[in-house]
Amino acid sequence: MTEAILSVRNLRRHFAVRGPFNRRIGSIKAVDDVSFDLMPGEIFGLVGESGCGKSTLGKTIMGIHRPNGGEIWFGGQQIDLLLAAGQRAVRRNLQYAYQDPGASLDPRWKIGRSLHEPLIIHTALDQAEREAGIRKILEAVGLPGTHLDLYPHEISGGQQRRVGLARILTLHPKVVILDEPTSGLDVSVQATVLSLFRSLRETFQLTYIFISHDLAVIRMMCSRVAVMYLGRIVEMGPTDVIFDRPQHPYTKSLLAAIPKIGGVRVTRDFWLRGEPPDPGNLPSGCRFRTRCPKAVDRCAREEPALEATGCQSVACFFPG
Amino acid sequence: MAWRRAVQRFLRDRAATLGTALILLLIVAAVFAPILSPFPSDVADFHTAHRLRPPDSINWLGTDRMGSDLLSRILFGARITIAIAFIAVGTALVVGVPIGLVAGYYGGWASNLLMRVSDIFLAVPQIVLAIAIAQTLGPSIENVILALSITYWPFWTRLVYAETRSLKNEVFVESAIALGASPWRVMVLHILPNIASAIIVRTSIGMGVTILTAAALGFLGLGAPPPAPEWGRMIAESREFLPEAWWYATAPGIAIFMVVMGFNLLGDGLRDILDPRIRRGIGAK
Amino acid sequence: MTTLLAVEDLSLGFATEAGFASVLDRVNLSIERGQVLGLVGESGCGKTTLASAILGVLPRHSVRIAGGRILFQGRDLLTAGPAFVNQTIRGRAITFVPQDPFTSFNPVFTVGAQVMEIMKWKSPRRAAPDWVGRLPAFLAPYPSPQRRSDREAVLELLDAVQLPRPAQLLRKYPHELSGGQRQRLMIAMALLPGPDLVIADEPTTALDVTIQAQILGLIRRLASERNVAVLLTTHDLGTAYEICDAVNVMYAGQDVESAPVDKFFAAPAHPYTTKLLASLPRADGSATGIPGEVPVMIAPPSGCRFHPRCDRAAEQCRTARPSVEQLGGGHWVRCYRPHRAAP
Amino acid sequence: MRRLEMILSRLVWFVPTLAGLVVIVFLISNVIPTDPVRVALGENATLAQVEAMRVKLGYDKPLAVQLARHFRDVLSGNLGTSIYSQRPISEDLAKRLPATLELTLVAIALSIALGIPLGVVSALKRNSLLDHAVRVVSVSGLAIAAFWLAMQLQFLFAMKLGAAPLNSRIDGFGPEPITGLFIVDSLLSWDMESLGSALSHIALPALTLALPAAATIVRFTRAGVLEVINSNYVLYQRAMGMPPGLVVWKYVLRNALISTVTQIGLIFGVLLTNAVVIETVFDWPGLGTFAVQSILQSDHKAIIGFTIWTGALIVIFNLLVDIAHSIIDPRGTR
Amino acid sequence: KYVHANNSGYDNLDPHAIFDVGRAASRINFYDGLYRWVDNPPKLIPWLAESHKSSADGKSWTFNLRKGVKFHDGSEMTAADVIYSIERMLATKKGASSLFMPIIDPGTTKAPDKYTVVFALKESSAIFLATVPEILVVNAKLVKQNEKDGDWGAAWLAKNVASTGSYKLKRYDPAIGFVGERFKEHFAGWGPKAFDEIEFRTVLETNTRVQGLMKGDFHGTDGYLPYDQILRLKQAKNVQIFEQESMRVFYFSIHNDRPPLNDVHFRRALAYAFDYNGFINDILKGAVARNPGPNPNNLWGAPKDLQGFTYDLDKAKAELAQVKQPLRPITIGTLAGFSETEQAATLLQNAASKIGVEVKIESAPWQVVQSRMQDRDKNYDMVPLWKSTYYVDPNNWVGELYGSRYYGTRNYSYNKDDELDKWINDALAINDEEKRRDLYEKAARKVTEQAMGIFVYNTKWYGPYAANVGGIRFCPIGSGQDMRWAYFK
Ligand SMILES: Nc1ncnc2c1ncn2[C@@H]1O[C@H](COP(=O)(O)OP(=O)(O)OP(=O)(O)O)[C@@H](O)[C@H]1O
Ligand SMILES: Nc1ncnc2c1ncn2[C@@H]1O[C@H](COP(=O)(O)OP(=O)(O)OP(=O)(O)O)[C@@H](O)[C@H]1O
Ligand SMILES: [Mg+2]
Ligand SMILES: [Mg+2]
Repeated sequence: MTEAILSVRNLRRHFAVRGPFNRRIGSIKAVDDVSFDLMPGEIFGLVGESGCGKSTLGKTIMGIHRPNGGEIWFGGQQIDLLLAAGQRAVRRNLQYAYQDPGASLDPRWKIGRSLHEPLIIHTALDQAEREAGIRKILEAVGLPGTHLDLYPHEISGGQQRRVGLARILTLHPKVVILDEPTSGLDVSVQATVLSLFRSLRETFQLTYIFISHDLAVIRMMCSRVAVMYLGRIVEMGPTDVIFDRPQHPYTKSLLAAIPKIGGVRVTRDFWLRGEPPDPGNLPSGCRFRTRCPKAVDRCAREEPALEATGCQSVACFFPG
Repeated sequence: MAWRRAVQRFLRDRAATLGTALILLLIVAAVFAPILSPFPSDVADFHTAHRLRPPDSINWLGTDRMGSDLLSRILFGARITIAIAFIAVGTALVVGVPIGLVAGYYGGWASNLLMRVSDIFLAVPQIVLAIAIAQTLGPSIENVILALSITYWPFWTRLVYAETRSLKNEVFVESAIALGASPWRVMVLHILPNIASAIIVRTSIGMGVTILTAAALGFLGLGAPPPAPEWGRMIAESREFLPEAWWYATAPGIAIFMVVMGFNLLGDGLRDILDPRIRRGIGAK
Repeated sequence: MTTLLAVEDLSLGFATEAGFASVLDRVNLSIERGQVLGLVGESGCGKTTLASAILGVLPRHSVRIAGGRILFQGRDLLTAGPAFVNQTIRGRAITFVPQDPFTSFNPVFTVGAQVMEIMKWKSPRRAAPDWVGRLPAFLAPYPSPQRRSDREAVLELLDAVQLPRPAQLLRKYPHELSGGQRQRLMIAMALLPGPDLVIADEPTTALDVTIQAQILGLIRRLASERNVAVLLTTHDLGTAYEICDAVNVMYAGQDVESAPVDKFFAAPAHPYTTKLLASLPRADGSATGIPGEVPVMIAPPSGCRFHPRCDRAAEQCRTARPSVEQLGGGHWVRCYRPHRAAP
Repeated sequence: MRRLEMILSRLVWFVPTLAGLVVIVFLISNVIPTDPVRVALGENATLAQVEAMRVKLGYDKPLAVQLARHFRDVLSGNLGTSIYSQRPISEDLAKRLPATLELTLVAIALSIALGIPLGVVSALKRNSLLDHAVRVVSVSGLAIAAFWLAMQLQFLFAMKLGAAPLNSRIDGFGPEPITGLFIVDSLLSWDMESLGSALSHIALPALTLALPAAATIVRFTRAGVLEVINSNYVLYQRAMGMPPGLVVWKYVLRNALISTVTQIGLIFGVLLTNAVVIETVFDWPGLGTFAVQSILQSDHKAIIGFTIWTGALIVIFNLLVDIAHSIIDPRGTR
Repeated sequence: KYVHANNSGYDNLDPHAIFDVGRAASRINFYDGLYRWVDNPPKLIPWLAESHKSSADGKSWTFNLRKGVKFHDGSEMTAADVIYSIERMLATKKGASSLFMPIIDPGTTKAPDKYTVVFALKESSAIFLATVPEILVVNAKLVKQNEKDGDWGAAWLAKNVASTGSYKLKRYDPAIGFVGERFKEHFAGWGPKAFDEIEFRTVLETNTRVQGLMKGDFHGTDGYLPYDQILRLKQAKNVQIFEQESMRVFYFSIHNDRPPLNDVHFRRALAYAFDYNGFINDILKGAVARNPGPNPNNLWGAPKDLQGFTYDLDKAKAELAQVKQPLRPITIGTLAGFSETEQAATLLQNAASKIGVEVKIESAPWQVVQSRMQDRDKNYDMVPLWKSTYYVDPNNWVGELYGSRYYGTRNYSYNKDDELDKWINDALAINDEEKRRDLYEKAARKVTEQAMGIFVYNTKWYGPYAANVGGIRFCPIGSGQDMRWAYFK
């Protein structure tokens, strides 16, 4: 078995909810005790409903948020303890593509300048060398060189996404965390963007963490997938296995909810009731029990741990 | 290209153009006061026999209580107004903006404390503190400028602090940090340019406010000492002649009005042009 | 079945800073009583504009209606008096479920107040005396018998949309509700006046899949129970497949194809429709996408607006827009060279 | 509950803010060059007397000690005696507070009554003649020097037309003091003569103060309405065929007012600023004239007292604004 | 009811705490002294005292009090009250007490009987009688009842009146003014039409006073309005203006003890650089009379043939050429709210700049200017101001302004001139008016010739009153605000 390029152990990230007087009146457990390994070259999918902590997980790995607990190992180095200088070196190899690429570009900078920036920060290349590098990347993501002189708001959403990617790829990172890279795109554009991700992975030998709430996209893109629910991974395993034989009731309901064109109409008898509880005020025990058809007393008392059964791990007392 | 479009938009904005025209008028008046004024020596020279003459073909705006030509005095007064507004606001900017930027970027208890202090400054009307300081130092233009700067910097600190805080949560700033950019780089190259428009807009309006405050100080007798042709002081002088010499108060009052109006219009126009929210709204396809 | 709503050759556009944007180009659409019609198209193709045009709430100062009719029960809403439309059609016969439940409630009033305000004016039981019309609207009284029966109807319907503890819910502010709850409320509010037609503008795009499934099921069930027609706009073909009886596809302000739902997915005729379906992600990893970009409405391509991106495009596609070609069984297409299902 | 906590936390901030204010003002006022003791003792004091008084008032102590003592006094509500008028400063301030309150409250009421409807109408009729007129007037309103406007109004209404009194607060001594607000008092004691006199006296200064304030309110209301009028919830109500007047004056307005209400807190500060000068012009016996007088007389303690009271006033007013804000906008604290 | 608009605030009613012209009305209408000044030229008439005797050495003064004089509370005024009053003045050391502190020691004033008071002066004082009207008598018993912490009733008397005076206090608000109600039992009796009530209201703004007078809201106001306003008032039908020559000398006080102002040539240069005619004839429209020396022209002690300075820049330059010390900018302090002082200062500033002397002008309220003037080091170089009448004697002018005994109290010139000092002290010690006149004339000449101040004019009093007011008795002391003689026609 190959060595994991990125390992996350019992990662925790809580946000304080503050009331008047700046008093801490609770916390949102956005990421709570999450562990997984990322293998080189794979596309690791992360799915879950909105607010379940996918972005927070990604950003905590990146060091944008400080973890409240746990460890992050990258290339044999524990990176959550690094100081600013060390982090910068890590960042060359670990990059984060924002959910909204338009917003991740400085609205007052031309595209070209934004693309130069990572090279200015991390390398000593001169203007011409940088320009050459950028044009190569730009070509790779399929953008005309004329776009370098435009402002972010002057190009379309799909193009902004490409620019965001180009900006990240200039540094030739090893791992890229793609946060909802296709949300808000029309299917026709989404299809082209997705194939771009694939070809870039080939070209640059990238490893992706692919965050999305769209199961169809995950299924198409990822080799392995983790399902998150309210800050926890409830099920993890190879994509085919998860999609064919989901073990956790939440995964099942997710799969049941996506319309399947040509298949039976799921809305006729969709069985999941209710909505996710308030993340600031989680139920005791298993977080899913308030909506789970299988829930019993034990689920309210104990929190099930993520346990491996074969290649698949599930956090449920009654899997299957 | 975007820049040229901004200029075009600016020229199309009637209010901003008018505002610029008024400010240019002020600057021209200040720079060329000795050439433009019909009686340049009247700034300090008196003709007691000609006092309180209504506007006529010689004294276009009439004469004051010492018989000096009001038009000449108002033109020279523009110099004082410019000096006060530009230096006071400039100093406050130079002090307030970096403080606000750094405090907003780093946060923490020190900047909280700083913000509290500026809150306290802002809790009292600027003019009250300014009066106290101006009185402390004695009336002179320099001291008015000093008083206004001392009381005005917290305003900028506040503004820049708040803008910086909110920008720090913007994705593009976060992404620059994630990219590994140094704090200095983020502050100067990403945050500052993005709050520049807010600062420019508020500066323009702040100029107007400062001119009004300075005039109020002059009015209360705390501004430039006589015979300086400071507009607020001229209005104060005119008070006792109000019923007989209507022109006496009218001329400096309108001068103040036009200049402040100029800065306000310019500020409004700039806001429409520079405010990224509005521009995004219109620029989006 | 009788035609409830028919849009005929509707063309309109907006005056913008950059020029005139022709957003709808001779669009046709018809809904029968009790039918759920899906209006499908990519972002910016004019779905919301069409829905707003039917509701008559396009921004008055910039919209330019170039031609066409909107017939509701035989009456042209474009020429009917605005007061008449406002009082008897809008909110009564035609109601509305907005796209974004998060911003469509007024944040500073309780949801109860907002529901009851709708009922005060739009309740089927409303019988306003003559003089009320002459008062300023915010002084108009709300007779308490009507209020009481309205309130009962509201509670009943909230129950029907599966909102737990409706009475408490009504006392809450919008921000205290989840997106799903808000959208259920919106649906309830759309049904309370007892409409003939509900226009639902992407009612589930802002919601998670599990919630989306619940809401779609709800719409479908209530529509058929109450025999209400629904015009549902969406860019998600899956959604359309789930609950629609028929689907109408738009591209860049032009209608391109319309078919009963089964035929639509089984035998799409227009090249755009087929490409759209092929763009859906599939487990095998093949999704083709459509190269090129959606045209700008200010200077749209002539003829069929899809022709720059169409691999079947011919010269005539560039010059004139194809007319409606009936393919039978309620299936029509606007294309010179449609895909024809193998007989 | 939330609201109560918000109010409490505001109240807690009150203390350090005022304490900071005390320090800043103390420092500023302590470097004033004129000798307060001399002023206090008047023309005839000998050097020995001056020294004695200096010791008695504590001006001989180091600044820090003076500051500490000053704190103690302020905490006990004692602002000291004015060295010029020889009366307790809190007494002087309390006497003058109602005048300023009455003036500023009337001005605020006036500016709201003027500003909000104009702002709404001007937003609804965007780019109409009325809208342009309102905008020109409101931009102008912010550019006029308050004292100059005051003088021009005096000139026109008091001197030329004789329609209003030139200045002061009332003819004679006014109604029996109950609240100190003449309008309220004369209503309470049903003294119509005083009421008329009070109203006619307050008209010009209140108008002078109200105009710039109304200009601000117009601008914010207009901007607020424009922002809200295109929001989804307004679109929704229109799509549901709700009466347009109702939508505007009930639903749009309340949202548009949120930013306006926040502004009113700032406006109050501006009003007090202008009041300092305008009270002087109109000889209005309020805190403003008191401040100008005491500052010109280098009356340290009076300046400190005034500043503390003004600061407190503004903080309290902002608290009220926050409460109003939390009522209009239930979405929790800012 | 008579309503008077006053140009300064009545923030204290204590007769022994205040002694300025602006607040004369509360002292003079509420309180009585042993004697009283009336009319112009001023006459001293018996008031609470009926007569007096002084010893040959001029040190012992015996006053015989009027009998049966009632306080407002009905009790009788006796010698004990007079003694309490003078002791109170000496103890509280405010107001007019500075006139008495140098010559009377506490506890030395005696009452041989109920109606006799004997003052024992430390030295002979020629001006004592002229200052006796300032010993205003308070109701000793009543004040003692209201004493707090040995404050001699200061807090109480600030807001209350305890006297025999012409009017009883009816209402008082420091921010507004006071209303007095006629004290019917006043010993001096009343004319048939005397006002039942007088109201003195603080109206700081000149325009308002003028406007109010023209509208009929006020019946009188102060008599030293800017002349432009007088001209305005003269047009009004319902206003009459009483014109009287006053004793209020406008001059520039000069700090004589500071280089280069300690050089007579420099001072003379400045004296030649003031445009007397422009100021008096153009700015003041000839409403005042040139007064070349320190003493008012209309008082004895002012040399009739005194030649003052004239506006002559050539002479000014010539004088300046003789100045040996280095020149420096001169600071003039002006009185905020008194625009005449500012105009005079700017006029001098303008001319001075023509002879090469830079002048800076600072404006401040009277209290601040005064407190600085009283400090030799903090004093301005020059201050234009008026010297008003506190008592009618040349000592009030040339004596107080240039006698070294008044350094820091009323002498702001800090001049050193032993000869002058001797003349002034001598004149205080003798009672022979002829000799005194001689001394004062010599002093006035010297002061003028040495340009120890720049003397400009003597004010005229233009008392503006409603046309229906009669019986105004103007006296330079009290400025025509002694209302007991006045009535509505
Ligand atoms: N900076 C923050 N401060 C406080 N709470 C936060 C912060 N960032 C995220 N949260 C909270 O943490 C939870 C997880 O948020 P996160 O953005 O990670 O979810 P997500 O799965 O990415 O959702 P989405 O699909 O909407 O992007 C949410 O409840 C969110 O409100
Ligand atoms: N008021 C308006 N002024 C100018 N252009 C407008 C206006 N409203 C809509 N448009 C333009 O009309 C086109 C269609 O917009 P519309 O909102 O109807 O699309 P949509 O199909 O609803 O898209 P989405 O799926 O994103 O909601 C867009 O190009 C839009 O920019
Ligand atoms: Mg996210
Ligand atoms: Mg839409």
